[in-house]
Amino acid sequence: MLDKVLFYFFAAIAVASAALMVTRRNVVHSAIFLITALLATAGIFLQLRAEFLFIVQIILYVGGIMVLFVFVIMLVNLDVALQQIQFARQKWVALLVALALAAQVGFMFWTSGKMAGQGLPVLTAVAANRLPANSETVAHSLFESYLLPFEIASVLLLVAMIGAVVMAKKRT
Amino acid sequence: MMNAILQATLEFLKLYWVPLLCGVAIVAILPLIVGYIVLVERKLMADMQARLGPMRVGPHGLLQPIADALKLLIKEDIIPDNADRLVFWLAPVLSVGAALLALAGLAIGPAFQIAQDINIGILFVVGISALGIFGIVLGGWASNSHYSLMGALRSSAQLVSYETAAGMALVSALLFTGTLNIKSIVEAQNKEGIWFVMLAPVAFFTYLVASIAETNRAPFDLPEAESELVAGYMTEFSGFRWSLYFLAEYTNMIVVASVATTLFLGGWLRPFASVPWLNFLDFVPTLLMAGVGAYCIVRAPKQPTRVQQLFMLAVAGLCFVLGLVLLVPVLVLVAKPFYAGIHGGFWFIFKVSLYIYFFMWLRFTIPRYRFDQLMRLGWHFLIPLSIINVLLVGVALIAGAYFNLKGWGLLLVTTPAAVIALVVALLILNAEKERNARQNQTAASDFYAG
Amino acid sequence: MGPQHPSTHGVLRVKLKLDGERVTGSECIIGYLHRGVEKIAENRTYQQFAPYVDRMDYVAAVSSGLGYCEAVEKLLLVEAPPRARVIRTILTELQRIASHLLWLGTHALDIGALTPLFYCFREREEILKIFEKYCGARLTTHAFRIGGLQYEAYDTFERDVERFCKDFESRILEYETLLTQNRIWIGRTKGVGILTAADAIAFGVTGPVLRASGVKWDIRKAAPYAAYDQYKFEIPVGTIGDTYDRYLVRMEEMRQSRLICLQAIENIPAGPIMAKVGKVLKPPPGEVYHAIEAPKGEIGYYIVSDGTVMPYRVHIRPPSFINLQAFDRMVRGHLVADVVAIIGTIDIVLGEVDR
Amino acid sequence: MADEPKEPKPPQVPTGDKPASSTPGVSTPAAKPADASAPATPPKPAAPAPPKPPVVLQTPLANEFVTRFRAKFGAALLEAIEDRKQAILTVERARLVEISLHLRDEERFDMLADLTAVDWPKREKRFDVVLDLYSFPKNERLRLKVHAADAEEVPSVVSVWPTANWQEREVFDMFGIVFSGHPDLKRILLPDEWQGYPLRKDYDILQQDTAWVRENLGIESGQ
Repeated sequence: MLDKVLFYFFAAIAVASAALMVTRRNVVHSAIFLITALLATAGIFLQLRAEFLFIVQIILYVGGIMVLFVFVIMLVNLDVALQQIQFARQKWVALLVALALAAQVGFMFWTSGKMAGQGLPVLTAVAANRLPANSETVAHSLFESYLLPFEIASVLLLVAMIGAVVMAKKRT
Repeated sequence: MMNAILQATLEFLKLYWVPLLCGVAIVAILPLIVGYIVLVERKLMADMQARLGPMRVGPHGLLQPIADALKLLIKEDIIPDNADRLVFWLAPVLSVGAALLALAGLAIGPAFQIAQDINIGILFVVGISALGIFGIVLGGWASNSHYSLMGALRSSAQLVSYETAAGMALVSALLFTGTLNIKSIVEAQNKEGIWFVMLAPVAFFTYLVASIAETNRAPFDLPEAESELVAGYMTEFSGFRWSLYFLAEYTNMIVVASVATTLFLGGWLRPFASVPWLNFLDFVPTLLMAGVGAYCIVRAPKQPTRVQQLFMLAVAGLCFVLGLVLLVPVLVLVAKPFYAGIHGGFWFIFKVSLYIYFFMWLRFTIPRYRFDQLMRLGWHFLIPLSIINVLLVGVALIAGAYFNLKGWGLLLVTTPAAVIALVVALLILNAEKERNARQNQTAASDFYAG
Repeated sequence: MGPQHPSTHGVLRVKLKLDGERVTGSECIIGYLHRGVEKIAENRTYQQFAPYVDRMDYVAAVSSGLGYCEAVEKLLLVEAPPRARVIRTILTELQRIASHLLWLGTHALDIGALTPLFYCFREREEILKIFEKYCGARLTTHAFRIGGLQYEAYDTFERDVERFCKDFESRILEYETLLTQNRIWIGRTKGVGILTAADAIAFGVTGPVLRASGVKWDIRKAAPYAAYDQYKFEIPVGTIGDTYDRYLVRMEEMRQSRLICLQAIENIPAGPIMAKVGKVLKPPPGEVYHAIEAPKGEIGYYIVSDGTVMPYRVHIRPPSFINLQAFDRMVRGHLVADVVAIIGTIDIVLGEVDR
Repeated sequence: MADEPKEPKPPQVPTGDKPASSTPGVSTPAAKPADASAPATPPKPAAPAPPKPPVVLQTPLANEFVTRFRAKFGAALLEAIEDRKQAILTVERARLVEISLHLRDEERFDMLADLTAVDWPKREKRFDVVLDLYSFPKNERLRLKVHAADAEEVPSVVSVWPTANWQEREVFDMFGIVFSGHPDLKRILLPDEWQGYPLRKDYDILQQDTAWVRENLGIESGQ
């Protein structure tokens, strides 16, 4: 019972802040709402007993990327950003894409209703103590079964970082 | 719908009423604790500067924190015009919230831990305290004065760059424990019989420096003290709002100190916990308390007014009661199970206060870094050193496992690792000197990357 | 940085031209504390003007007083008796230590070290007590009179000065342990605000700032006045003339001053403390320029007398005013954080800059 | 000038109509006359007479430095006197910069200690611009004097000694003497819009810039 309530609570916050984020005129407000959206998704991870993902989501997204976002917002002088009209001219194209997306999601819900099982498939999380400690499982899968992709990804990231530094160096 | 929520809360309460209670207790007591930490800091500072410090409010200024708190509550709360109200209100709350939340993950004693057995313990604490940055940046931005914005950006740049160094230092300590769960970390140190500070001294040193920078204190308290930034991001906040930031800073200090104690100084373990013939150390807490009580009694008659004498006697009484409480589990067998909780708590608090004492000691003696020196120290010295240290500790561990050394035996392997790390540190330092000499310091260096 | 700034040692407004964090140019706007001392001098008799001299450099009042009295004595072709000259030397050297202590405390505070300030003020308090016992005032003492001294040295004068000098040695070591070897202090001061010897002379800079740039010149040795020719002491000299050298030079100067005081107390000659100078002073017409070594540099008095009771013209050459000119040269290319350290290292007192 | 102990001064018979001061210069410190019975108020000399009435202490300077200087500049050197053992050269205004360069390079007077001015309203060339020079190698001081009338410009020596910059600005601020060739000649101590030059003798000490006071402080008058 508790899981259901928690899930709905976090989901509501996530959706609301996502909507608010898009509609805000003030850039910093939308950044704050983005942070709340990310925290809400972290909450959902926690509710599903995936605490490693929960903390990684917080450290990575909120603690890392969002700080960068806010930095950039601060450094770029804000009043210029405010004057530009928020919504680009292709309003209609955006509406079309949104409708298509909504149709697809609706279809997905509709068919899942058909399958065995009842209505909205809300995963009821397994009680914490029976789950294997998930940092270990994540570590095992990451470094044992998928070691090679992990290494490739890290090299890729390294290259991206060096590229960024080189580009920055030229400018100063 | 309504009864679903009602039922859910009932279920929630049944399951988690103990940590909830501890949480409420901590949040209630913390401002008082922080107040007295500030008092101790002012007294220490005065003592080191050949003066007396606050003496007027209560005997020896003991009631000063309460007076400060009241003053801050009553003080007029100014909001700069056309400041962003929402963010102006949110920023300090975010800062304090992050700090208090991080406190939840910590274990004061074996029994006393709010988030009981989350197995990402240390990571949880570090991750949540990283949220504090938003409090600072948004605070700086909301008071929309150019100077506080600059101060906010500088302090957050400092926080971000020193977090990496702190993270890497923790990683090299975690190599020994093999798990993130706080309780098992301390058990590992107990089983090994040796604290990790001996095994990874360089990691402890980098963590120490990084944590000072992370809480914006001592030689790194640049944003507030910078002469033209006046008080950095805190300038526009006044009254209670400002004290929230203050509370966040000191809670961060406690959080950082307790992470260091849990990971490096053996959490709530009595020094040489597993060495049987050193058990007389159990009496140290009681003797300490008795000593403090006796000192209060000696000082009591000297107090100017009657009420202050009574107050001093009350403090003395409190110390004696504490001494007794610490004595009972050691002697009386029936109270054995409480032994771990009470003594553990004492030793933990003792180590945390030693760590904080060192923070304060630094603050009074050494001058302040310039911002670019500070960033250069962070990026050019601390981060490479801590990364290399992680490698070296890893290699040491493999060697240790190979020769299957245990406990103190591990020292044979980790000390050479530490020595190599120091050599590397020196290499980095004089590489730094040559680069400076070549550059003769006039090249513009990018401040945010350092 | 506006006039009401915590670390500009008084009412000094500095306009900084910045390129990002770096200072490319600076302009000092002064005059906030201008009291027109020189105009007042033309309407006061010689004795009446003496207290004004203390109000200019209120941190080193005794030495500016000594400069003025000796200048007028030169005008009158009068010589203060030996006993007066020795006591004057002791008090001026104590004032030099006090002025350097105040400089050290505020300079360290600007750069962030909180404790030295209190240590320095503890010693400075001892010196001010001696001044108070001698002439009743602590800061603007007006201790000397034209022709000698007003007050006889109080009976425990030698013992007080000796006690102070005895334990001052260990106190200087205390400051040195706190600062000299401190890596952060060195980081903040080494190579900051460099002034080459040629620039120093070109800008007419004098005192510790000049000596730190490597020019070995001290009026106490070049043109000994009062009783300086009777004592042995060294003149500390720096090498590259950065903030760290100036710090070392001033610390060494405090030690030398202490030695002078110790030598002086041994034999304070007996005899009168006042030369034969009448109540009304009418110096023969003419002019004189007399300069002495104040803690901040050469303070010079150019007095023109037309034979009447009041001086016709008194011009004071203030060391801080002229040293401040070198500020623009020293601050170029440094960061905003260094500006505070550079203002501190020139050791200016705005009362003297604005007169 | 090293103050060697005072040797008795040859009393110089004062010319001019003023009674000499009754007792000769001081011979030993103790024997100073009780009160300096200098003439009460020296009568203002007539215009053509040398600016200051000759007094027992000012003797014409005749050492080899002056002869060398006279050989080089001749007419430019108007007067060389020694007052209380301090050498004073009065030079011609126009050639001040040339003389300063010479003094700094050949005679090695490498520091300008002080630059100030004195106002003698009675004389037609009312201002004395006074430069105090000091030479580190020779450990000697020298005072240069230049006479300037009210509206006349004095060539600025900032090119020779940069320290003169602020000092000339202060003299301009206080006396109104314009220094030609000065990088940015404007008031240094007084507010920029201040009228009048305070240190002039005709500027009464109580007089103030009433316009400035009324406008800034909004009161009629400061007194």
